[in-house]
Amino acid sequence: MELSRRTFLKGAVIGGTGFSLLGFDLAPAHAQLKELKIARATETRSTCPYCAVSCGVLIYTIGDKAKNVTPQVIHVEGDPDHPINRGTLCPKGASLYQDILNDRRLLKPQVRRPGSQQWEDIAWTQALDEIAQRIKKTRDDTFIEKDAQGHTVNRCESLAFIGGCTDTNEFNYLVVKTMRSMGLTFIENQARV
Amino acid sequence: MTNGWIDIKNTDLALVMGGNPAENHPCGFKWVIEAKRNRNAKLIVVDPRFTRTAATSDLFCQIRAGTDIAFLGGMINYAIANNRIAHDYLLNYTNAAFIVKEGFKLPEDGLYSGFDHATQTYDRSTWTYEDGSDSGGVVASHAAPAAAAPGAPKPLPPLPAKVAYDLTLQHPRCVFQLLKQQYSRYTPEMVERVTGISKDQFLKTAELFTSIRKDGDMKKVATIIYAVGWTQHSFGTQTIRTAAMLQLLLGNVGRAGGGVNALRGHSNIQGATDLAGVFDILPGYLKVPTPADGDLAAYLKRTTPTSSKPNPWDSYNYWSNTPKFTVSLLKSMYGDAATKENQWAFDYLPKVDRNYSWTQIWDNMYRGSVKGLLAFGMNGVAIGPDSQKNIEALKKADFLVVGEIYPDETSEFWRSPGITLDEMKTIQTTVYRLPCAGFAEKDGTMTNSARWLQWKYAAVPPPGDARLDQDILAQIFLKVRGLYQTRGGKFPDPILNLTWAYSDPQHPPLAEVAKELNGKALADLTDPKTQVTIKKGQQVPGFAWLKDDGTTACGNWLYAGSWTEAGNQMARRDTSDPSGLGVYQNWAWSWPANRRVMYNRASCDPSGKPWDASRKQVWWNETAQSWVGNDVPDFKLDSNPKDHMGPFIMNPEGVGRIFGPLAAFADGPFPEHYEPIESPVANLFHPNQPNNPVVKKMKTPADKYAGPNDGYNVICTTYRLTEHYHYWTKNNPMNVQLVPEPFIELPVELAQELGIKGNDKIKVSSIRSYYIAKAFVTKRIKPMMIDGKKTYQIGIPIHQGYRGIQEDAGRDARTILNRLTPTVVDPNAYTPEFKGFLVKVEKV
Amino acid sequence: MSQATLAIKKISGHPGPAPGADVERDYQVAKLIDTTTCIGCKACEVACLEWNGYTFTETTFDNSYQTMPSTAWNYWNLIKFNEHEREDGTLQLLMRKDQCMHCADPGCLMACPADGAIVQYTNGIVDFQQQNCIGCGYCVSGCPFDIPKFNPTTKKMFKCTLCSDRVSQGLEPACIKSCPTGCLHFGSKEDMTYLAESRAKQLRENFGFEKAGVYDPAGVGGTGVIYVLHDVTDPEAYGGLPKDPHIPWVVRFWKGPAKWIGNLAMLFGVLGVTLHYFRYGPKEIHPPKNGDGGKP
Amino acid sequence: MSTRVISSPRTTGEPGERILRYSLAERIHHWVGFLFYFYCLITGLAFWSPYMYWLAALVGGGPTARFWHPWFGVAFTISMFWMYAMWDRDMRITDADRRWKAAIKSYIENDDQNLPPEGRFNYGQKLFFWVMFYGIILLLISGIGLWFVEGIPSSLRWLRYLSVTVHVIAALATIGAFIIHVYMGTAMVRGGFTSIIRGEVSTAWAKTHHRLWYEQVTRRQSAGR
Repeated sequence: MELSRRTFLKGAVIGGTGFSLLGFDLAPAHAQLKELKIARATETRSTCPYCAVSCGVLIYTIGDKAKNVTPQVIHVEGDPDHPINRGTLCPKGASLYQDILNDRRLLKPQVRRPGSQQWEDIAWTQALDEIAQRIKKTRDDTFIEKDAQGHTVNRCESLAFIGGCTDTNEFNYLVVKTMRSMGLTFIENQARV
Repeated sequence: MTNGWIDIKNTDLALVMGGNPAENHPCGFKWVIEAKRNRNAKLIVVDPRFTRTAATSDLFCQIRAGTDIAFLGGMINYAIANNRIAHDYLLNYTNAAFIVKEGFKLPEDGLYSGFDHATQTYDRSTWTYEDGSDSGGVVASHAAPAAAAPGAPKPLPPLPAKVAYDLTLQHPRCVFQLLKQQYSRYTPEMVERVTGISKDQFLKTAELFTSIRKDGDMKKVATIIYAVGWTQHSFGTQTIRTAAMLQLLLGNVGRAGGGVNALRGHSNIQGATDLAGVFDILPGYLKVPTPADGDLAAYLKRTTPTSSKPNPWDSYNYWSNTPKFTVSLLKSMYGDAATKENQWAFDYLPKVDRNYSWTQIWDNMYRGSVKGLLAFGMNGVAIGPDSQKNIEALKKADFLVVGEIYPDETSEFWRSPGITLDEMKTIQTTVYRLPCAGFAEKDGTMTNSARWLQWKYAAVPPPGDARLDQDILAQIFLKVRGLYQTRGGKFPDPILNLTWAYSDPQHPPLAEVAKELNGKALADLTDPKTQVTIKKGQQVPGFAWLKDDGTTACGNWLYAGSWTEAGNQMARRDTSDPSGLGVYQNWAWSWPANRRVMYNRASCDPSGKPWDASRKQVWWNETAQSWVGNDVPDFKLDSNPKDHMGPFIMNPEGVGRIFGPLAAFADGPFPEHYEPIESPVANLFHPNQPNNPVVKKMKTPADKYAGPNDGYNVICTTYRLTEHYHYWTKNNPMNVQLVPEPFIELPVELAQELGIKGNDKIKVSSIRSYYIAKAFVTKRIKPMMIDGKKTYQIGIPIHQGYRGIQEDAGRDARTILNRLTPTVVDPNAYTPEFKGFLVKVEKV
Repeated sequence: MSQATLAIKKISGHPGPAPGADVERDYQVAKLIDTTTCIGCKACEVACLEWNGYTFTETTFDNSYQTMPSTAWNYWNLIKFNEHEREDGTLQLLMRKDQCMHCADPGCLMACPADGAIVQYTNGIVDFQQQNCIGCGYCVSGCPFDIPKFNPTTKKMFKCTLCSDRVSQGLEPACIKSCPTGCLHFGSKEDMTYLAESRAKQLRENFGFEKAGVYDPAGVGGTGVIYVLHDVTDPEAYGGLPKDPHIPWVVRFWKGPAKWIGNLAMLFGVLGVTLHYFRYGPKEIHPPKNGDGGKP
Repeated sequence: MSTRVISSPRTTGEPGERILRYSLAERIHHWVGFLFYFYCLITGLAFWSPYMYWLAALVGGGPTARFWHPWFGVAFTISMFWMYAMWDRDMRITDADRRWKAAIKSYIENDDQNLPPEGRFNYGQKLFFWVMFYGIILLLISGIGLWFVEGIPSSLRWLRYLSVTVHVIAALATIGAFIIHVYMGTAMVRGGFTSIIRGEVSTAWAKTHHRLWYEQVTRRQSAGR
């Protein structure tokens, strides 16, 4: 039977119309309700990426982690066990479903060549190669081993890295490791603004 | 935050100022409501606008943006005048009794002692304590001032080991008297003239806030909650210091329901700061070496403070362990390549001798010296300030790498509104836009504003060809390293020797990085006192185990203890809270050492008994001869209260700093009211010194600053909405439905004056650029009388740009708010002055 | 098909009483809305739309934080913003969550002619059953709070269901779970009333709101959704919350006595003519007597 | 009193002959009108009372009934106006009707002898016409209020209640009139039903029930030849 939003147990009302014409039908009427959409979903505990309250969220995805299913988010709700938000979420946290599943997400690496007026697709390997070469060339061209007073400084002032405040601690540590090892001094993140 | 989110429920009174938690941290603001509901706590809100936080407040004051120091200075003045101070707390836990050295001058004329007009900097050698070693430490009033050496800024003298002090707080040069004298100028009348808050409204607020200390009652606690409303000024750091001094004066720091609580903005801004994603620190807030340091020993000598305290007192001075933390960091970064001989690879670190902060990146790029920019999840163009300058700068750069999940303004600066097709041809910047993974596609930890590190799990794979951010970074680095291995190049050593021993180098598992952050033993170590040994390669249980002889490696000493041999402490989910104070010891892990409320020793009187028995955090257990309690004591466990060790173990003095000596602050030991760079009125305290003297304006043609007579006389402040998140949720259809279009909040009176009705399209322009949006004519911002002159304030949310759902559909003007903001920064934190600049309003 | 069911105690347009209405015991659910701690963050609006998965609507900014002028068929709860100036000149930003009140004596159910389109479960929730709804709009006239909204494409009426699907599974409604400041609360009517009264008392005694009180209008027999208001004597200031909501007497008369009067009238009409026919029989056509147009 | 003369090819006026009472157009309009009205009646009653809701099931279920009821209402209004256009003059209430009305008691008791002669339509029929005519106008106006109830802003909610009341009262009035009309047309006045079906009546029927109309038709008929 076509699953409409809610259907009456046939015995309760429509079928009963005939009898109930005379008001004699005493069987308790029950409304049948919508299936709980998260009933069989996989529940993953995560943290909302937005503000620094760090509300615990439960991300419900289809599939029971079977191999042949790519998890698709069906609902995001607050984590009732999390002592700070206790299941509550703000309007941004409550709409994380649309942040995970969003048709505006960038799906492939793109490059804008000098002077060009639009994006071009580029393969990951080629993009990363070009970036690495540019970084090396820029670093080698402008690396400062000693400053005016002869102190060793070993810094590269022509490259800058910005970002990381909505990314994990581990990513930030890798940033500091990699960028400091290349001698970068221009390293900033949203903590500054 | 000194305390935590849930701890706010223990407060008796909350002052929310320079922040709008109901809109920007709604789920955290529940705890202020919990305090109101369960403890009848009162909520005071002071803000340029009547925000949704003010809607639930018991007392609201509308203040002129940028005059918070005047207001707080007035509160300090009121507290001292009415003796609403925590006397014992002040005496024993702050440097109120310390005597300041001769030669220090209060800024009656707007300048402290030692200001050099040419370099716009202070010679801060006079901002120190009187040396009390020769005269038994009590009173020494005649020590000769150190001869001011001419010429080059000589390194600052160290703080005296034994400080002169006067427990009666009567000495004219003791910190308390100087404090009293400094804020005696901040009378209620002056507060009214500067901030626009009427005298009786200010007195009512001051009375309510300091009422917790009415006739010395130490039971009650008040908390101060703030956010970027305080930070984003050219005197932001000093504003927050005033609040800290006020809380020290009232004895609220370290207590459940007290403290100075900064509501950090982004989900992992605290973690990114702890891990030094900024130019001037290394992970764990270690200082970055300068060229003058020469070698590791000199660097450690400069950055390792020595204790400076009255003789009979004791100071843990925990930063004395800096060498252990630094060497452990270098061992973690460079592994075996860091040997005792090459000073643990000290020279691999770049040396910093000037300001490389946010506005400097764009300034240097504008001048052509920064060639390449990697932007991972940070929208530089939309952030600004003076976004047009950032766009001009990017046009000059060689290449830009943007790692994002949505199309953003920075990656498309080359076709931002106003750039014609043929102008695009002239822009030679190569832009790589790499699709990254969203929050639900990554595991790892994020540190919240209450310093809790919480592990999260990946729920869905990245869509399309998007890759995890750490994988992208690893792959770029490994390619660079590969190039250096094959072709060599300038000083390749740090790149080649960087430790990268992950099970899958191209896809570094974050669990392994987290373990690296916690740190491990590189040799068998035994703790002499407890005879506990940990084997080589085992995780260190805490930062007390870190050594400076290269036998331990630790990515961030603050995070030592987060992933121990007992497993991932950050993934713990035990919801028990036996004390009921919202400590939740076994939920996730908070730094340092899982301590939830910082400085909690100060929650007890000098004898070690809690001020308020109903909110017991930690206390001195005489029998066990140790500090015990519901929270990890932020103290030396076995330090008997009789030794009078100060609760602020990170300060050399061991006590709270009401007076910020020597290099603590660039613009003065005490906060002084200075007008924002673009201010409609003169500085009423010292007209000839209107602005913060050490703040430097930028010099490129794109940097313009307006005065009141340039035709800009409306004060503008920028803010965030609860429905949107920075420049991110303009891609989210649900949030766009809640707030579909940009708008500008302006008072009804100003709207009538300009003939503007609700929903009219209006144009707000500063001397730098313009912004177009709909008018939101509201009663929630009232006109103010500043020094007798009627002044208007307007507020503009920051959330729109030129790429987003509504923007792409052409339903708004696609202008960026931060084109308006001035390029001038706070001298200590380098945060741009996004709030309190001048604009003019006109109909489109 | 879901096994989740909720017992019914009232059915719209149903000949005779709801069958087995008093067979099962159940507690009355209630939603408490404490407008004094509402921060107007709209988490409830988002949570509701997220859980029920309804489409987004095109909204435009209209000189307010309010998302749209009133609730819609696919936007069941909406926070009404009101910049209310008090007598002493101070400003109040009143924010009230507007949605179905789940009345104990629902006007919509009384007005609805369709059998089984509107039901009231034994736990007090009033719910629209879309497959029985005929889209006539009577419930719009019946509702004192102007809540039911019409979907022109499916020709059905929609309103907040107090998440009957979640409640039937033992979960709390989505909006209540999401509310950051706990201004929304869920539980039995007794608990919520107790909570509301104690909160109102606290407001009166400690926070200077002398006229704070609980809004649980008796005009509709008490509601499943109760408010704590700063000033319960002036609910209109909260975005048009009716001062004394009750089922309009026209609807009550129409669905009550007028029904019987009408039915009897029609019955007697038919009976009347039949009796007349028995009494008098049909009219006879008299054969034309010599064509005179005489008397018969 | 000028009644339009309806002639039928077979009318010759001799006794036993048939006289055309209703032209084809009139009959069609009557029955089309009946069809619309009857549908509105059935669905209206279904919405009116739970006990009659099963009627909606007969005509396609609740939603379909609700969908077509207003449209059929509009259609009936149109056909009503058409009937008005046709019978406007015949339906005017004249003094003769008022005299007939005074004697209505004997009409009801079937001693039609002492009734004044009736024109084409007696007062009862005219009353029925006007009740239906004004009834349907009220039904239409109040019906629009019910049909687009969301169009009426909640500030004008009394308009919603008014349209409910007016609709109910007008409906009951038309139903009452309809019952009597059907009864009279089928049971009481033999030949009435066939007159509206086939359009013709016997001369005796015409003389008995509508003497004035009869005379008028035959007179014209003879004058016309």
